[in-house]
Amino acid sequence: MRYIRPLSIEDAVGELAKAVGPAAILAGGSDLLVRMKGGFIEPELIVDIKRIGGLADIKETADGFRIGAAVPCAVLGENKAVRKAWPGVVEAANLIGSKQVQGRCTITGNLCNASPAADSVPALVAAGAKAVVAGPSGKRTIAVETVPTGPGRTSLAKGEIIEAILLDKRPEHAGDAYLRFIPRTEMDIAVVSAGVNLTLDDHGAIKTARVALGAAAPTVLLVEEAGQVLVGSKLDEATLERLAKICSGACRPIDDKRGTIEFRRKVAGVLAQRAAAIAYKRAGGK
Amino acid sequence: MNFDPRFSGRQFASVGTRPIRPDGIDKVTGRARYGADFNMAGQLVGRVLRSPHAHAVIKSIDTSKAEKLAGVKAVITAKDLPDLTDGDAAMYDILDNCMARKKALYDGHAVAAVAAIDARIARQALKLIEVEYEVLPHVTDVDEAAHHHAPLINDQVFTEGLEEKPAKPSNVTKRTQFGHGDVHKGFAEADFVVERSFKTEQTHQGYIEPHACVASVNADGTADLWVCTQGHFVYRQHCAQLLGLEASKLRVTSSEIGGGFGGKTHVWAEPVALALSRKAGRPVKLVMTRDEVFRASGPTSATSIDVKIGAKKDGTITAAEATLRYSSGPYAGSWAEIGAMTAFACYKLENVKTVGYEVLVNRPKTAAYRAPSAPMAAFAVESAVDELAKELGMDAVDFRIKNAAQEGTRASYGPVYGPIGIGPTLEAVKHHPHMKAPLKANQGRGMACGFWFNFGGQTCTDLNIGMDGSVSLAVGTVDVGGSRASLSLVAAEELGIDYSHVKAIVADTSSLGYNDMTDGSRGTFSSSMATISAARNAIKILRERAAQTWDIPVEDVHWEKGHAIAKGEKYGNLSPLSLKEIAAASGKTGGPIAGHSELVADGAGVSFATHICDVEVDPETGSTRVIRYTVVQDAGKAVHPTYVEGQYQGGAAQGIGWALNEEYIYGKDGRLQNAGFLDYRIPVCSDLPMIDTQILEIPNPNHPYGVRGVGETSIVPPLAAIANAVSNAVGVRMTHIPMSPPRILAALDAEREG
Amino acid sequence: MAGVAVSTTINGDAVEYLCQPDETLLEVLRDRLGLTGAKEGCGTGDCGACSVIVDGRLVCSCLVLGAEAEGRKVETIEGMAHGDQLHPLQQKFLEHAALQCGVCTPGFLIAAKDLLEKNPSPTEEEIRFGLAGNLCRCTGYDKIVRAVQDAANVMKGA
Amino acid sequence: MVEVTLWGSLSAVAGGKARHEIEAKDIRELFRKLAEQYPGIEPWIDRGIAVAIDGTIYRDTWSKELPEGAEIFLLPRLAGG
Repeated sequence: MRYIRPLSIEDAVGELAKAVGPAAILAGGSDLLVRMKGGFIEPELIVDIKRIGGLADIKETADGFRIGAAVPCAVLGENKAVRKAWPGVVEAANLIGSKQVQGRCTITGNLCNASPAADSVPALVAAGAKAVVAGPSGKRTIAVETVPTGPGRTSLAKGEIIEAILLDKRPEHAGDAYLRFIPRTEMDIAVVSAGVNLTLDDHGAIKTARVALGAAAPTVLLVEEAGQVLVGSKLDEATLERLAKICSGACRPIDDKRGTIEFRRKVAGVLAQRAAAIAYKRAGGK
Repeated sequence: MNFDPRFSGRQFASVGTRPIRPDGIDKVTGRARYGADFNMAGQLVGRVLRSPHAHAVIKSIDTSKAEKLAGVKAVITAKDLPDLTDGDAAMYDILDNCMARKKALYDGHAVAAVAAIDARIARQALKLIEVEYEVLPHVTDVDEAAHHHAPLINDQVFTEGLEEKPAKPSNVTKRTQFGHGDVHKGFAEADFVVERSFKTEQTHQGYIEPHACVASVNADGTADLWVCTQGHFVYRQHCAQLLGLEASKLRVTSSEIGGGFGGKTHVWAEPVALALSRKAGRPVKLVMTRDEVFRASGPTSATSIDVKIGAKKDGTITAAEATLRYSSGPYAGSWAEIGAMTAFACYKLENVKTVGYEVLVNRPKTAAYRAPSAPMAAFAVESAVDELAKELGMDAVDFRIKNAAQEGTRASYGPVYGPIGIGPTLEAVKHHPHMKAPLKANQGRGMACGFWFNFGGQTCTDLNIGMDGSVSLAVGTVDVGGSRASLSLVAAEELGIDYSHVKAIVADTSSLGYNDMTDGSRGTFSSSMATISAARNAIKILRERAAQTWDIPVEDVHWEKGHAIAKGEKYGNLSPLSLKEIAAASGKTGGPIAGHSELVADGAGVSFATHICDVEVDPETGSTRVIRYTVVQDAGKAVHPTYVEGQYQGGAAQGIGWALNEEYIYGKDGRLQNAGFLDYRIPVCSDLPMIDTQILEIPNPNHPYGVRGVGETSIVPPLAAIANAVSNAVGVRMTHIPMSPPRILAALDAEREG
Repeated sequence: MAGVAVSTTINGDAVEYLCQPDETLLEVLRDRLGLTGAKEGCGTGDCGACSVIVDGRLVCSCLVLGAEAEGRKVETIEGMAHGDQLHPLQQKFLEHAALQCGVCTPGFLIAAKDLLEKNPSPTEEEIRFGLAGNLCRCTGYDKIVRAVQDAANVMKGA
Repeated sequence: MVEVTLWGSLSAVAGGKARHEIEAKDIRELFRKLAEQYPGIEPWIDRGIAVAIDGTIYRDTWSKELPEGAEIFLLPRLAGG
């Protein structure tokens, strides 16, 4: 086993591309080290990306925000500008693990770990976030929902690294929210979760909407029909009921140690309603 | 022994105060040494290979590849722990649990172990051990296991305690029965009868410190064992017996212990570590991972309990009956028996009958967990009592007060009670402001009572007085939650000196006589009794030395407030001699001054508590939050009230976790699905409110200060108190613990669908 | 497996060690440096008993590689008191009996120190959520929360 | 002469009878005489029997005297946490 700490993304990509055995990217390590400890993965090469220039920074650009792959969620949570623009994304990121884990974990890591229950991913998907991928054949920018392809699996090719997550600039009258259900108040993995991102027109009616569910299918679900049902409404009772029904219906959950199929279906709808209400209020809706 | 343990109502100077514990500084600076914090020169790392199957015959184990791996110094299997138990069935079970002999009986059962120069090599070595299993059908559910079609875990088991010996083996090892009167007659007299079935899932003690030890066996048969345990003397006995060592040559030192709650009353890894050390000829450190702790240590029983209680219109209970089935893991236990004894112990009953069945399952061997077996029985009984009160139209507290046991009541488990605290705790609850606080929508309040025995047992202390008058107190009961502070207070009280001059330590097995373990709420009860006795023995010597100094008869020397006083007018001009002065002169008056005590601290009281709890339930998600919690419990006499409160609060918190979220979840393959703190959900700080406490002091007549054990009772009422609160909040009777959100939501949906 | 040479600062002292690439900071502290104040309760970041502060961030040392400490500043429980002067949190934990078995205590103290440094006047709720990553099985948290509240008051007065 | 009551399961071994009149001055003698009368009890004594005398439970003090007229009840010897 080798541990390396490259200073450039090119070096990191190069090392990963030529690695013979299994290689792992280390940013926050809060998933990687647990998997190593449990013997689920024994990497030949660990590439620590935290000292690569720019990866530990949050940049505000003309288009929005560029959140480096090595930015811990605690740092993200302390960034006032991101928090103001994307409160739902920041809340979701700050729900991962404990304060201790917050000091290490990253939204990029959360995305690449490809757990269907990842907290930040439904919020990122609802937000329409994009991932900047660096690889042996250059860089590309992709929608975050295309990264996980199944539990623990991603669409990234050998040698590819996500170097940043991009979030758009916010228009007027926009709001997002993320809620998850856990049995305790902290520390649990989401049993089921919902992220909602809305923009309103000048009359307070919903103009655009994206709804995503977590722990409801093998990957985070973008429920387009749920977004459509919200558009044009002011989030009246009937709309909320249809939203819940669509979300519950869209679920393809499993029975496991964290919850039952019935529970996840039902609560997915409940959380979508509640998250929509919060997002609507944040967007200035009444 | 002419020690008089009877209660004498005295005024206290030290007892009842709240000083800082003697081991405190070490614990806030990181210096305190726990099981895994000790190292020896040349020490190896031990690791255990565990069965991935719930039930399988071990056909063969090939360790040759592991042995050849560079850095591996010993590999052991059951062959290296030959059966020396000589027909002692309980010890054989312990041996088999430490290292499976013929069959792996649960997911996580140890089958082999290695000692290597580091953890990486040890882990690699485990992968090189080849075990050939023949997988057998398994059963993990207590009701399924009790069924006659269930896979047999041990075909030599024929249910004990039946009128006729059964013709066929089964997984039910024992039937036990308690009670008196005639329940048929009693139910015939009842105007209202409630009959319900309940289930509770298996929980783990969940101590934060995994099991850890360092074992060192020498070629001459002497050995040392450093270990986190609730009872190092018991560990010595067990390890010595299982390894064929002479007990006195095995010195066991109890490290600081990072929580036990009954889970460290049992050897698991220690005989394995000793066997590895013996084979390797080097010290071996063996530390369980958290996964191993969950899969292969600890847990309590899963239960299935039927309760039937009848009462007259005026609220008098006429009959009470319960059938209790408790899982004991793959080895025989007596857990249902304890459940059957404690179930109705709070009540005055003319007609009562409880029957317990011990059931084998393919789960880890059940260990004690804080008032073992009582919380589940209390959950079933106190839920039914609440329901019956409702049917009668009576207030839940008043109904209990009307039927509460009191001095002279025949306990449901047999004997007649002396002075007890159930009535006073109920009265305190009735008048507690918590009971009158307003509730909001979706909130509910519940209360429940709990009972637990206290134990005494073999105890031994040494009290040595230094030349400067300071006192060192060596005790043999492990300090799990502040007992060194309490025992120092007792020594100071008895000697009449300041607490700051006493230093208590836990002595190792070679420095002190045998002590039973810290279990059964006996630590402070029994060691305080022995400490009082030791102090009185020392005072006798102090008086003799003063008498010698003054050259007067010892009968004329009294001991008061830390001083020898010559009593009588003729000694008017003799100024009192302080303990310090007598100690300073001791070299010239006969040498060191010490008091020793070896006694059986029998006569422990029984203990009662009543808890109140408010919850809020989210009807859309089934999520429950405990928003207010109050514990009222009888302590007999609170020696260090802060640590007594701590015991009350800790037990309540564990009960809350059990009631709401904690459970062992097995897959269809018989493997444990949630062997970690992520998915075995013990309460976190943000889950709980402050836990209010009220200490009652109804003196135990069999202790000089009136002390009762306080450690365990506080976990007995919470399951029921929370179940009653949730049931009151949602309007549906909850009968399955834990009341996890999916269970609550399913119960609500079932109710809505009618 | 090739060892990694690491130069770091622990409790203000320059420290150098060689560790394996997969060795955690917790293992380095405990097994190589003899700093056994941080405990391993789970090894998976779920209990907080191994909490330390790295470059001002509260982390579980079981989820940090020893190699990652290169050039960082690590604070552990062993550095919390100044000489024989206990940190106010340590003192208040003693006075309130905010520990029973004490195995979670070093982690709680480090986490509480980090909490009060970032938020000197936390509400009860902020304390409870701030310390939710530290498991205690003995106390029911009541006395821990009270000790932190009391320490916060003392520290504000100082 | 003292009257001793056995708990349910133990009485099954003692001829199905819960109450027994026995001439015994202390716990040791009580156990000896019970075992003489009902050899089936012996393994139970080995496993552990506690004796409640007027409600106070004695697990190990075999020298404890049994006062005339006292309420004596035999119980299983329990384990705690």
